[in-house]
Amino acid sequence: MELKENSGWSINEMAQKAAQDIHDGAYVNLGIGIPELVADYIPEGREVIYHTENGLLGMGKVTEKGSEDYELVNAGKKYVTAIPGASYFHHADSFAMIRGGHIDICVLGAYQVSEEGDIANWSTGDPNDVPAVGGAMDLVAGVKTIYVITQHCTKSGEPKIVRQCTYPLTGKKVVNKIYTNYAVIDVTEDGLVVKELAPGITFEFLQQNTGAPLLLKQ
Amino acid sequence: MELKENSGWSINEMAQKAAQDIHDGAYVNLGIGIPELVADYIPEGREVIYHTENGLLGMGKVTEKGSEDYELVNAGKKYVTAIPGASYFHHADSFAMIRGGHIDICVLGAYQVSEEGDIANWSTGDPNDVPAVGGAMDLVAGVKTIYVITQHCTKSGEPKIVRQCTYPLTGKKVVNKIYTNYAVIDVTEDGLVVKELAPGITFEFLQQNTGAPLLLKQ
Amino acid sequence: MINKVVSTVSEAVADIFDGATIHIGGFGEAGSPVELIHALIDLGSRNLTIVSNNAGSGNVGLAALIENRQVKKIICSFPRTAISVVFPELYRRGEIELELVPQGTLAERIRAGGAGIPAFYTPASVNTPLAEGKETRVFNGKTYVLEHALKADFALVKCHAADKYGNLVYNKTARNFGPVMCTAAETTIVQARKIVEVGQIDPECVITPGIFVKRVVEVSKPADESILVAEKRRYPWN
Amino acid sequence: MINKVVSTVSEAVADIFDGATIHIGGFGEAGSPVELIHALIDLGSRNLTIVSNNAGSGNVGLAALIENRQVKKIICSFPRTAISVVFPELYRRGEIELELVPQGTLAERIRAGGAGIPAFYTPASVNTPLAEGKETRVFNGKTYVLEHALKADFALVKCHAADKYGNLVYNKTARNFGPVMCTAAETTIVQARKIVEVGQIDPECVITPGIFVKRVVEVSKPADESILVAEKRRYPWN
Repeated sequence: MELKENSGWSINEMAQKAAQDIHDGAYVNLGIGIPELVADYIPEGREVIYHTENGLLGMGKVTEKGSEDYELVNAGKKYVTAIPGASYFHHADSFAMIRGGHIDICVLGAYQVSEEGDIANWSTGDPNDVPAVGGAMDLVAGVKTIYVITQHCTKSGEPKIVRQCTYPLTGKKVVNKIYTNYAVIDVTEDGLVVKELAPGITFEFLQQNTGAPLLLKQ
Repeated sequence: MELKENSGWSINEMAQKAAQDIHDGAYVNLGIGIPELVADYIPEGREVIYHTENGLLGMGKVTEKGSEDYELVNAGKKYVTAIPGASYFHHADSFAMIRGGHIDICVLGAYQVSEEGDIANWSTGDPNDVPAVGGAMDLVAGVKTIYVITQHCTKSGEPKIVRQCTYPLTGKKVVNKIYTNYAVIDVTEDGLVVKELAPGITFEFLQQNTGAPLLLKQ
Repeated sequence: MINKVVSTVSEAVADIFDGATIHIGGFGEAGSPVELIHALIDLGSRNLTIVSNNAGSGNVGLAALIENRQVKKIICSFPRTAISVVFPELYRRGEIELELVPQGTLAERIRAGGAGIPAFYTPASVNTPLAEGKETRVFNGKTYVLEHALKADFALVKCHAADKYGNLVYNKTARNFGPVMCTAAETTIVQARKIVEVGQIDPECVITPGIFVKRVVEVSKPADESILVAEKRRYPWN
Repeated sequence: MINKVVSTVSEAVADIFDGATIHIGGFGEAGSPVELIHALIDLGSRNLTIVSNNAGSGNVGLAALIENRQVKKIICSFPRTAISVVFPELYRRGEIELELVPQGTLAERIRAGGAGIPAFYTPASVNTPLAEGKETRVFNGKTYVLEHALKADFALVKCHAADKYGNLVYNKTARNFGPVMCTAAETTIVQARKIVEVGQIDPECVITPGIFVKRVVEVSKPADESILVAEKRRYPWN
């Protein structure tokens, strides 16, 4: 069986899968990129409040073209809005929310995730790259539940889910759940447990494209 | 020469002496009791902003009888007012101002002050007393300049300025200047330097009533 | 849907269990959540550890909670006032524990608890009896003492206005310990003088963002502790 | 009498000396004190250590300060953006030092500097390259890294409104690092979109109390950095 990189779920479907695991009343921080799509798929009837680490609780949608406020941005420096009931605060207070365990869920992208839930998402280790970390290390260390959304493999077909991360770590034993284009995988004490397979993806194919042993949900 | 406990300057005069050493634009925290009187004697033309550690910068006068606001008190739990340009903040922020060295001057009472500027003003050490410390230790550790206003001797005639405090310390090497009913005394690297004597008080008398050696200002 | 408003103070405190550690806001009477404390007296939970700046006045509020023998230990900076009788008596008889903490250290320990900082260094109390037995360390030639975060199972806080998201604003110096205590408890319970619609609190002026608050109850005419004390009132009401 | 208002940005920054450490507010363009930075370029102080979340965009503001070779070292969390060219080039050539700090640790180190806390423990960066060589310690079974306060000689901050006492309010997410940076510098210099009369800022809503501010200058129409970048502007003005 041959599958192209984008086989299985689309990034929107991946975001939708993650959105289903966000409970009513959750305080959520969404990383830059695919994680931002999660907000579009929260099931009807659930109210979720978004935190952006640059000092806003109650972030609304991205601003419509032409009505940007240069002083109202999200962590990705996109122009956004604030919902009624929002609050602004300074950076130390914002990271007190993060570090203090007050944010329920953070959804992040990743270069690699290990079978123990280690995550690498801030540096490729390439000495020619300018290193930049932002709030990633604070988020994985402080938020109660960490979800990762990522393509299952790199563009060159290498597994991103591995026994040990080879890229520099963002945090150790912090990831709880992984949403890829092929599957939804829980990181458990017993190892990586496949909760759901994308249409057309077999367990065997998934295992072949994963750098760590997988278990099937009982 | 025999002098009664209240010989020399009155407490109002002591407060006035201290007030003269508060510069224009100073941020000042006044302890409970005699130190509170200092605010009444700031020389004309100087603007001083009062901090009270329970969360107010820009404290005004004590409230007039009948217009008390139970939610606007000072550190001594007196009902006070706020000046235009005041600000309220929480306790951690308030003590960040203190600990961070942002308050210019704190005026405190004391049981004892040592020749090195140690101060004891929170506990008599009597096991029957309920110990209570409040913000005293934070203030002496954090405020740039510490003034002490106190009667020169205890009611029983014992010196309050001593070589070593016998009461439990509030802080070590923190007092900069002492205003008593007998004299104004600087705490310096060389020892206690008498800057000014109250009318009728001789240096010899002062030394007899002080538990540490005194130097006369050059 | 998010709605943190509950109807009664008794409902608000109903899950406070025996042995709980509780942050109680207030600096003297200013900001003291008297009605929540009275509800806790009605509930009767025992063996409590209370973190609060003071130890109550007269025979109402925190003093009444202590008098009702529900408090095993108090962590505070100033348990003694001109009108406090309950705590001093029990303390002298050795029937209540006291951990005395400098006021700024108390505030910072609570803030650290809420901010995920397990410990920090402070200059306050160095070379005094309150630093005895504590680890010290020199930074840039100055000695500091290591202090640990102070979290609680519950926080009882009084504020001025709240919305159903739990956003809070306070009134003047009644703010004091409220904002840091809200951040440092598993379950933060707030009495508000009024509940307002979402959006009515200016987002620039929110002092406690709703994320820190679990329950809000409206107590529109809270008692003034000093009036109760002056009238020699006693809770349960005499 | 207290009046912290000065007339011009050049007067505001006039005492910034060679070798100074400077906190510069802003999260990207939001809150970046562009006019104060440009005044610092005019002044020409060199060998500066800059503490700021980012390293500037395009060829204006902080990027222009770096391009003008006034900056020896930058302490920040995210020096790379889609439109940053100046810092990456100098960095790759080894002509500017970088101390990379997790964003929350950066904010907390600055806050500690202002609050008289010399050091604290945080879980962020444990087991990562950014904790290498740093002291770690276990509290309640979890490992934390010791981080030190980060103070500066100067802070350059942008706010929305200020009064002559130096009380400040900010605008939306332009608040970001401003309030903590104001507390952690010997000399805090603020550009405000407007100077208002004392008493016009609600004391319940003051974000930076005046005690933390040394000088305020009105810049009523601050440049939008992203517009300057889009227009390929360059400072000194091309």
